[in-house]
Amino acid sequence: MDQDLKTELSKHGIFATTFEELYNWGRKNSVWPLTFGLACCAIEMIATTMARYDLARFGAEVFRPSPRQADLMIVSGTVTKKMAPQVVRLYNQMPEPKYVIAMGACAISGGPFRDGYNVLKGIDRYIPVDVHIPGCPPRPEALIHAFMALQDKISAQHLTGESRPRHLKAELPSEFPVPDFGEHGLEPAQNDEIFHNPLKVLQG
Amino acid sequence: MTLEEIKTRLQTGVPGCRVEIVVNGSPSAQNSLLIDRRDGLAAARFLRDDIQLDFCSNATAVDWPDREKTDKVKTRQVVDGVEKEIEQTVKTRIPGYLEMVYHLFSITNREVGNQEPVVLRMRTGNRTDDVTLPSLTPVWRSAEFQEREAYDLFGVEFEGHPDLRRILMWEGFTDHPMRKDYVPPPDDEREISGGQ
Amino acid sequence: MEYEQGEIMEISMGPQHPSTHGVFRMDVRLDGERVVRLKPVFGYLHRNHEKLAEAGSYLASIPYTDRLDYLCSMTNNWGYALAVEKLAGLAVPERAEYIRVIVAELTRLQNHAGMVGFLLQDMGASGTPLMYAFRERERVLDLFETLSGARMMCNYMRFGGVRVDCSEEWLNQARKLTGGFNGFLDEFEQMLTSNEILMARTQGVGVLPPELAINAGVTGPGLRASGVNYDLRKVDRYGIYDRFQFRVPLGDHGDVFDRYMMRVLELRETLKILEQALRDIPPGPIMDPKAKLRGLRPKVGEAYGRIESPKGELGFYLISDGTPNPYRYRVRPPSLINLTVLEDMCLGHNIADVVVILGSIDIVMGEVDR
Amino acid sequence: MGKSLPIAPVEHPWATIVALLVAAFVFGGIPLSLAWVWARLFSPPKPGVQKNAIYECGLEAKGDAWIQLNVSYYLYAIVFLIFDVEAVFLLPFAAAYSGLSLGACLAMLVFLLLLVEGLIWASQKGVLTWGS
Repeated sequence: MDQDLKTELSKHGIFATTFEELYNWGRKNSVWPLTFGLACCAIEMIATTMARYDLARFGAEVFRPSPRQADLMIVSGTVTKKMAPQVVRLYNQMPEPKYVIAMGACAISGGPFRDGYNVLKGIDRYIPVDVHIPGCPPRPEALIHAFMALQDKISAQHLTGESRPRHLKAELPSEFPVPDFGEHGLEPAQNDEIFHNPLKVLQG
Repeated sequence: MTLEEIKTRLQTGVPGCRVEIVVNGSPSAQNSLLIDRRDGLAAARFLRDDIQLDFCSNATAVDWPDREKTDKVKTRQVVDGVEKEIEQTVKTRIPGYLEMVYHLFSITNREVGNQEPVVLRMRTGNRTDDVTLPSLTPVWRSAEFQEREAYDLFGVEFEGHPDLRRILMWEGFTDHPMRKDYVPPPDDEREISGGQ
Repeated sequence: MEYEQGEIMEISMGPQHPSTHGVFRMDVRLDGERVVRLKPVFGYLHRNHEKLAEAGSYLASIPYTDRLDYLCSMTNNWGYALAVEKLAGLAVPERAEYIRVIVAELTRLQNHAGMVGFLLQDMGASGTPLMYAFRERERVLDLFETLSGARMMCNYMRFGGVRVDCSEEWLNQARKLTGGFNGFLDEFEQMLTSNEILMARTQGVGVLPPELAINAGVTGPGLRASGVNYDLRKVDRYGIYDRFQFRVPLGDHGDVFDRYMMRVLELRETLKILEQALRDIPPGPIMDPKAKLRGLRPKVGEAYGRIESPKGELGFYLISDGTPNPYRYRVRPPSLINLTVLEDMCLGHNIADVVVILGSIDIVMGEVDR
Repeated sequence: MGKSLPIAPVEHPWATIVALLVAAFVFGGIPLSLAWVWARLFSPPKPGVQKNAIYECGLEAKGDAWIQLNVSYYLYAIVFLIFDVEAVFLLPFAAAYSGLSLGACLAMLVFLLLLVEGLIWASQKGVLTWGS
């Protein structure tokens, strides 16, 4: 659908859209997050939903406590090794299509607590992450920017063809193996299908 | 009421109680009472009831691994007929132990443990097999979670603790991570991030 | 209390639960709706703060103390700075002491307001009181941001003083805020305190007797709600709190309503302290000149310093062995020790009251699990 | 009389109600069926063991929710049910109250008094006090 035809028509008050755009427009403006606060970033997430920063402008102020009714998991805070199996199980229990925002340095890579013995070095070891927000804690504006980035990502999705999103492809898994508690750490230490350690990749 | 007074009252109140005062080098001058672990519980009950230290604010463990103390010793020795003074470095190995430190305050009686804590210390035999200490939870319930944390992170066994389980790490975890000689698992991030 | 033959249901108000103020888990056994047994489970946010502090220098641990009780970063800094000043024997100039009192009491303002908002949220008033509370909290966070550069993680205090001096214009903003806060409090109290639903849900719920409170080491508003007069600002008189006239509110039933009233009355006392401190803050240096920051090597020894943080008695126990890294770094977490009596308060109540009782204790998981 | 006046045929009195009913069902049914068609056409179902497991705050659910609860819950529910249904019966009585004869009032009073007597018996039995 070429853009200038569309703008031309809209000058005359005719609104033309494709079915795909309508579908994505509907989904991106009603992303329901899961009430899932881990640490300090959770307080910034709550501050974002409050009157001053008002996440409701993006249709995301409905925080659903149960994963059955949520389609976005904001991992806000340090994911410890004791909490990692619960995070992955919650992600598995969310219906497709589901997205993950890794909020804060701790969720991305362990952050300031990286060398802790009970700290998971980033949640992308076990579940795929859609948007990363750096910061410790990221400001409410940064979280709103993450929502806008997620909405751009959703509106760029195609319904058919090879570049379909994960939830429309039957062969891609909707569940990821839940790590279990070992003697000294989590077993397995990470999920190798979806986690490619950037530093190891560099070292070849 | 100074620490010496408390010590003397403790020795009279709890017969045969082995107490000594450990001097604290820092300007805070918070010296502490080192009590032998065999009569730790009796001393604690006496401190709470008689000296009215009814608020155990902080209970924590400290890990003292084995240490080598090298000190110069001047000895007189006969070296090929001539008596000379030779300086020798003597390496004495001090066996390590785990230590529990309790900071006691008093809420009801303001002239003891009012602004400065009365510090009570107990030491285990060594760091491997003889690591049991009397739990002071029956005396002060505030020590319950803190002693569980000492058990979890340092490996100090407490007899008489109502519910001795790991509090912070998961049940299947076998190490005691806060000890000085804890080696974390070969988590590949550690070498890359240059952790210790 | 004998139980009819109804079976016991075991549920876990687990790590991800809207009522648990973070990743805190309670294994609850219920006979119908009545709580029969309640075992708290911790460790889901154990970030090894003490192990990392032993690996870093004294100065490097100050940003980590912000993340202990991540609602009150200034009072955490002050607790740690006080302990190190005791360990190393440092003095703090006049103006720095005043600034410390001002920012600590501002922290108490936004913490207690937040606590009341979250308590009402636990009671079911989802959103509205929290919106009011966070509106005031945002004003205090603006002050912190202009002063220290960060909203929540201020990293502001140093051993022997504070990092940045506050300008006269900042002090005027603080005066304006404390002036307006009384209006917010009247509005809040007029909406809440005489509300019969709040009274019905909180009076007589989760009673904590004073002797059990003292023996179990409960500190802060929870202890004073049971009628025990123990406020470190009056007992230890650390900093310059002996120069200010303020009263310590005491409750007499020790139930959830008293703990709620403690926060509201303490807010009023905090405003009095702020007015006096903002009125007579002297000019002068803000750092003790001979305090070394980066290469601080305290003498071999130990020190235990404690302050009255909004949650209770926050203590830091430091052992130094002469090297720049602390040998042992221990945080006395008021939130964790206040939870010792959670089961005693919840037995016999309904499952909905457990949520309110936990909200009245006001825990923050960063401090509970460290 | 010649041609009668072109008055609208008297349609069946229930017609409007039926039309509204059909419209309601259609209005509700279209999005649901569209969603069902959409699900079959585009988004493949991905059931899984973990996904369908019982949600218990992120943990594995242990124990069973189907247990024998305390009996006072059951008694409470039954007593409520009786008096709730009684209220429903009173509604038509209240609606037609002005046009009723004495006999109808007496009949309804008998019904009411029977139930009030039942309520008194229940409270004396102690069913209404909780957990006794």
